[in-house]
Amino acid sequence: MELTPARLPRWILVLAAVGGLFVVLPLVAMALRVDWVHFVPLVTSESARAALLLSLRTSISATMLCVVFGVPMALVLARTSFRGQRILRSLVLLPLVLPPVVGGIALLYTFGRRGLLGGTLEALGVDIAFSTTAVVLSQAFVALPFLVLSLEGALRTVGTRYEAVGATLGATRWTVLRRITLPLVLPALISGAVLSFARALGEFGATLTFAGSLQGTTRTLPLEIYLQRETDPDAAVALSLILVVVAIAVVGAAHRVRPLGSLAPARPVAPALRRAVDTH
Amino acid sequence: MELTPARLPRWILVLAAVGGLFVVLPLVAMALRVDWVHFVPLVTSESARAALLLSLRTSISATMLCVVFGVPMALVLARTSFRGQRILRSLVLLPLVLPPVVGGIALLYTFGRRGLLGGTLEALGVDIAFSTTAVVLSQAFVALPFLVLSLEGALRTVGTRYEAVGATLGATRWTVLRRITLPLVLPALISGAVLSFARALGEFGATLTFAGSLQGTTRTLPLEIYLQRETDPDAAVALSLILVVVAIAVVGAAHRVRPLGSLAPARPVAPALRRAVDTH
Amino acid sequence: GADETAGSADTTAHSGGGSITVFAAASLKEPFTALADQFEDAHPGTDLTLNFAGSSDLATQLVEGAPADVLASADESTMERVRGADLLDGEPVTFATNILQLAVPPDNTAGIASLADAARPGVKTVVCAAQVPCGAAAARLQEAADVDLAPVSEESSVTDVLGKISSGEADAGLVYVTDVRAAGETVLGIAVPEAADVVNTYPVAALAGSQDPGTARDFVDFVVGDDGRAVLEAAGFGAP
Amino acid sequence: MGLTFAAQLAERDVDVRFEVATGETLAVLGPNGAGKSTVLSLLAGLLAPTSGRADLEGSVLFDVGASRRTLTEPRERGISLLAQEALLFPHLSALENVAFGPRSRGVPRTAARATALGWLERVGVAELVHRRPHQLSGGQAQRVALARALAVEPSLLLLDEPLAALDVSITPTMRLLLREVLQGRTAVIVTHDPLDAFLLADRVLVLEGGRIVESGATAEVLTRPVTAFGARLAGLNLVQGRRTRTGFAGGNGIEVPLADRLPEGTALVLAVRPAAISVSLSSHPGADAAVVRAEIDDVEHRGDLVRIHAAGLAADVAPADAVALGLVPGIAVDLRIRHGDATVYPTRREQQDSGRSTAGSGR
Amino acid sequence: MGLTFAAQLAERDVDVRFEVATGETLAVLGPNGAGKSTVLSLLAGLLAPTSGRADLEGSVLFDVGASRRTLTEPRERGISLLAQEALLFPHLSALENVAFGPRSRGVPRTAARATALGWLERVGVAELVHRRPHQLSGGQAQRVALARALAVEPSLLLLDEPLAALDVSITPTMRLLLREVLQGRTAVIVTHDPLDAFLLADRVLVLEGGRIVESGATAEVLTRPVTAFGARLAGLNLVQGRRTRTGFAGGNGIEVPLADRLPEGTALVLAVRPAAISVSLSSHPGADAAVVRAEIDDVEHRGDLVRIHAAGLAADVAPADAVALGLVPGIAVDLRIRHGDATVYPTRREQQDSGRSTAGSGR
Ligand SMILES: Nc1ncnc2c1ncn2[C@@H]1O[C@H](COP(=O)(O)OP(=O)(O)OP(=O)(O)O)[C@@H](O)[C@H]1O
Ligand SMILES: Nc1ncnc2c1ncn2[C@@H]1O[C@H](COP(=O)(O)OP(=O)(O)OP(=O)(O)O)[C@@H](O)[C@H]1O
Ligand SMILES: [Mg+2]
Ligand SMILES: [Mg+2]
Repeated sequence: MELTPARLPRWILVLAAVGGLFVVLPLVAMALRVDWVHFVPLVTSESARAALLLSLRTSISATMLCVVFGVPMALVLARTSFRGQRILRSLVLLPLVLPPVVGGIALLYTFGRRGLLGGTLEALGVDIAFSTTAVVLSQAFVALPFLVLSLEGALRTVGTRYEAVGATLGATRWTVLRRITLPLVLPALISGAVLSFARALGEFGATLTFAGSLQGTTRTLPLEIYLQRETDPDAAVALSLILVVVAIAVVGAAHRVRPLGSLAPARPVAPALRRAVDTH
Repeated sequence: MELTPARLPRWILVLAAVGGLFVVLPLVAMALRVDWVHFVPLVTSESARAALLLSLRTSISATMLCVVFGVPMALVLARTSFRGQRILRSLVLLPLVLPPVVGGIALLYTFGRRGLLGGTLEALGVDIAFSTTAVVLSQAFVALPFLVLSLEGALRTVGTRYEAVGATLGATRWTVLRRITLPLVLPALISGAVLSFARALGEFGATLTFAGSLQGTTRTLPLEIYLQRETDPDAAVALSLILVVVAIAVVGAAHRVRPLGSLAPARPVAPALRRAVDTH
Repeated sequence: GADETAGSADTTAHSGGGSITVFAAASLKEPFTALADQFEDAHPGTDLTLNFAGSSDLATQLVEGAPADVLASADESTMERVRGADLLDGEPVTFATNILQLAVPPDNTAGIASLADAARPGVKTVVCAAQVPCGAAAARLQEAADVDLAPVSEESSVTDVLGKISSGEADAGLVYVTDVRAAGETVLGIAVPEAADVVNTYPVAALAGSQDPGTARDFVDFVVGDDGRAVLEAAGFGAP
Repeated sequence: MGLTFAAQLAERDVDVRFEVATGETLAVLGPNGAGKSTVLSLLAGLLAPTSGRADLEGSVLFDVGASRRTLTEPRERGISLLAQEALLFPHLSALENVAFGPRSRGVPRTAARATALGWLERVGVAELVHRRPHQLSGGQAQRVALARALAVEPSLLLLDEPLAALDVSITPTMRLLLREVLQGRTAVIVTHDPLDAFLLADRVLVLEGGRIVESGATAEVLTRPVTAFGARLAGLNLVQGRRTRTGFAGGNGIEVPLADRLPEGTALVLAVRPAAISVSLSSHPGADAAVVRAEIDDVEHRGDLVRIHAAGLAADVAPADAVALGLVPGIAVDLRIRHGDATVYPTRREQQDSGRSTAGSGR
Repeated sequence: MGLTFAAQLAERDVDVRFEVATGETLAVLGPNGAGKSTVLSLLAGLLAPTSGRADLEGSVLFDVGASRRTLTEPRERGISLLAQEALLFPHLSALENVAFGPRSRGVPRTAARATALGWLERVGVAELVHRRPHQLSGGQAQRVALARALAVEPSLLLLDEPLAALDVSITPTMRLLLREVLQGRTAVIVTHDPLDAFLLADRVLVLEGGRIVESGATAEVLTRPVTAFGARLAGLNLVQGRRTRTGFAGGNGIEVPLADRLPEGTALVLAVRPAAISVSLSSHPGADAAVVRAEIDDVEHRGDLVRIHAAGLAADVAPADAVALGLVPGIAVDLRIRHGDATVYPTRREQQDSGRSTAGSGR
């Protein structure tokens, strides 16, 4: 059994506990204010259910978009060097720093009917704004930096030594990527995807501005919460608890995936394989 | 000169370019809409300047809070194991998934006059509501997960082997932490801090709900932008560009720090040192 | 565009039941949800979709080309922006009014009874920022009542003001009558006499880009008509 | 006093027990995967045993059993470990790597650096002080790691293959350095090179499959090995056999008369150096020599001699003779061992069973 | 055809040029930091040279100069490299690590696994197929890495210290395996063990400070070394000297008559085995021997013999004699070398200068 080599200084534990309380206490305070009698009817109301389903659907799609485009972006940032790379990396961070509402406006300026690509999209018969697609785009826009940045860091940490070994063994770029690079950073990829999913799930400002708030089409749970708050702040808090629970479930599930299977017991060689060798 | 061992498959580059455009185009669209004639007076107006200064001040304070409490939290999550650790890690993620407005409500429920700690704080003579402190707390609340999660990942990737070596060389827990663990994860720490700073800088919903909005005290740049938007969306977009520029500057500066100094040329032994050896 | 309006005009003739999208200010959520149900009942086969957001958000969306048929805004300046962009089909009609009230926490710990009390030093008063309609109204009210509030916060929406009061964080705030009513027991409303002079009006209009101008105009008429009046009055809105 | 060690680690199937007297150096030898590094990790505190106890100079290193679990922290053990992988701190220069130990033990910065520089000079890489580990060659890194382990002056020094990766021009110097450093210091060193054991260690322990199979004074184990591995280490041919009425009878047919009084059937081994076996196409057994006839399995050319493998024995012949006799795999030859060149002794079962050696007395 | 290599790498001060014929094995030896691993990295395509060109069987590996910059990608070079660090893929089992190469070259999964299993069996770790790298001991990991490098059957095989970290019981087997594998294959192997060079390589290259200092057929370099490093490799004493009128005069005073016709002043070296030097407290120079008188610098006990260091020479004496003569550091002794045991030859300057050897002819 491997030891924890150097346990942590005690005051580190104290600081961590304070930090933990800072995050946990507000959640406790929220839970304490929930009116549990009205909780069940509220969260099972048709609008709440529709919003939750929409939220899950769009967040999952947005996370997939983030993976599809974010992994290549992280690879390019970590594995190539070109003029302007530094600036590009900063730009990728920006959706993080833009107030979401402004992000939504920027998306409207780009994909809206009068936006930069509006003409092109209209010619193609695509109408994005105020559709579920717009929700997914807003969520992907704000969630992309999380995936890119956490993956890029992991790629740099892992380094290129194993990739180099793979190349000398005759692997193509694609094989190196598929069988070495990505498996090595899988933990970071998963946690980046979880971060993205969480951010997409909580996304509100950009969606409201870019996609509007139409029940069943674009009104995700955070928008539903926002509207509830107009009339009944406590109901809004109760609805938020659902978000919290969903997030905990997803994060918990993601951490259950043991990508390296490092602790799997050694299996004996499969009989078929043995035979293949014997007849060799 | 070390080679890039396996360059990337071409279609990866294509996907990365699409992803990059997805982030960059909205920014371009924003920049195109700016009415540059009115830009300078707008961004140098007193309210804009006050908001920018307040934003910088509070975001830096919030980032410092995140480092002070987030580093211990990441250490505890990565280097110890205890019952409920999994749940704690999920909980730390939650400020990310909560719509910021709800996060603000939760903070009110905790630190507000009638909140969980309200009585205690009042007894201590501390009044957080409507103060700059409240802004910093809101920003720290939403920014903390970034630092904790990116640092925890790096700590796990680095592993404990070097720490173990340090311990066998006689280093105390604190020495191991200071001279081995933290230097090894310094790049991740810096990028985590940058992420936190960016998130704090863009924070809007929680601040609005928890701290209010008063020029010079609690009205940060995102709040100013939000208000501007009520009367003049284009002005809001112009103000957002300032946020974007500030963020690019900070991120650029952070990436300029080469923590490992890995490319520093070998220096000759200092003469003083040589002498110390000779008289030994 | 204008020719689009012309083209869609004849679709009205044979539209027994169309489907329209109504953009409404977030503060109208309750009455408009009820109104939409009633309208759908009254016009079988009609399908109404509601989009709620802040008035200025709605304006931005419309200016950027959002497809909608009716706009109900919480203030006139927003409607003006949309009209300026040449997006209205006809003139806006005022369908409701609203006035400010002083809101305090239910226990009223600061002992607020009048607007002057809210201006006392040590009393934490919150109002809307001047940029938003309720803030403009609050400024006018202070002028009318000759009171100079020193707010601890100038919020960006009524909801934010209300949130500060219902949570007990602030001692008093200026919000609309309807908001006090909607908030139920979480806040206490105190009428301000001078508020009657500072009336906020809510305009509604059919939009030029509508796919179903007939139904859109029908709905506007419905809101302005007796059925609409009843629902809005129940929510605390005044008559135009 | 000194070191007493007894530990089991179930998941690696290791069960080892030994003692090292104060000032004594113990060499641990054995095949790959025998558990050598595991033993060092247990001592250094990087692994916790399933059960067992170890004491160093009277203080407990660990004591783990059904009801108790004492594990002293690594830094409080007073043990310094040179692990099999160099594991130099990647963010510190060579100098700072070596100065790390002294500084951790409270030596002021300047003094620690001076000490470090001294050690780097002794391992011959003084010119690399300001390089980072990734700028060092494999052997240079190994030398810096050695300097780092030596710089802390611990009560117990653990060295895992300290001379691996070093080139021939430096190994003699390093051996001399180690010999000096180990003088009067309690140490355990893992090595694959019997010469290291000869030159550096007072006693030797041979591990196989997580168990001790041989142990004793270095000269004893390396001149009278009882296991095949020990014989390989010593560069000897080893023939397992039994006491017959007349003497020794080996598994491969060798018979040697003996004058001792051991009971018939006693398990014996015969050791003989490859150079002492003469190879001929045919020969007559004389009174003073044993002859085994066998086919040649393999012929190895080793520069200035040729090594013949046959009947489980290795015999060295001069290249000229090999050519003259036409020695190639497959032909039958006589291997002749003069009785005087063969050493026959019991397999010392008792020692293997206890796995415990008597404490030595320092060099 | 075969391999031609000429490259400079300014930042590591390496400038090397050599050729290897198809089917030939070249051993690269040299001190730590000499640039051995650097040369292999340049060949494998993990480093780009500052300038230079290399071709393998007619296709360019790299060609870098002022105006041109061709760098073939590693995977297209047909070269397999066993690096100094094992670098097993941490997320793959031992079997998958070894199967990686064949699979990358298009072999179907089952066949690749079968090949991998075969190689793992040959390096003696077949029972560890499903272990992950972190569950392997140092030597086990090294063996898996060796299997991985061998499993790809490349046009050029590069092995960096393939037998390091292996235990004595397996190294002979591994050497035999390598000898078999290298049969008829173009290969470059880096080693610190002259026996590897003897047994595996046709030719030897000695690097020092990034330059070739010796090269030639293995037997030639290892029996007639001209550099101190070469002598250490060969286990020989080397004395630098010059041709005088009568013969050889060494730096340490040794004089040996010569019958050759070399011009006076020619730089010569004398090589003599430590066992061929006899040590006595005093002796009279005879006609057939040279004698040097010197103080003993050091006495090394090496198990069955004692090595005396004096006058820059090492001499081996029997332990009994060492005790009888009272050989301890500081006393003066006569070192006696029979003329017949000493080999004297020129330092072959021309070869060092060109750093280029003629292409061999395969084994
Ligand atoms: N982390 C691990 N988990 C499980 N088994 C391990 C682990 N590390 C090593 N082992 C196994 O434990 C046994 C002992 O390993 P150890 O490293 O002590 O061997 P060693 O004697 O040092 O060998 P080498 O000469 O190759 O360094 C080996 O069979 C090895 O496969
Ligand atoms: N990444 C690097 N950056 C700069 N210099 C380096 C780097 N790696 C190695 N060197 C230096 O280059 C020289 C050659 O190193 P190389 O690794 O080729 O030596 P080597 O002959 O393989 O030695 P060893 O026997 O120790 O493995 C050394 O002086 C080394 O310090
Ligand atoms: Mg080991
Ligand atoms: Mg090397």
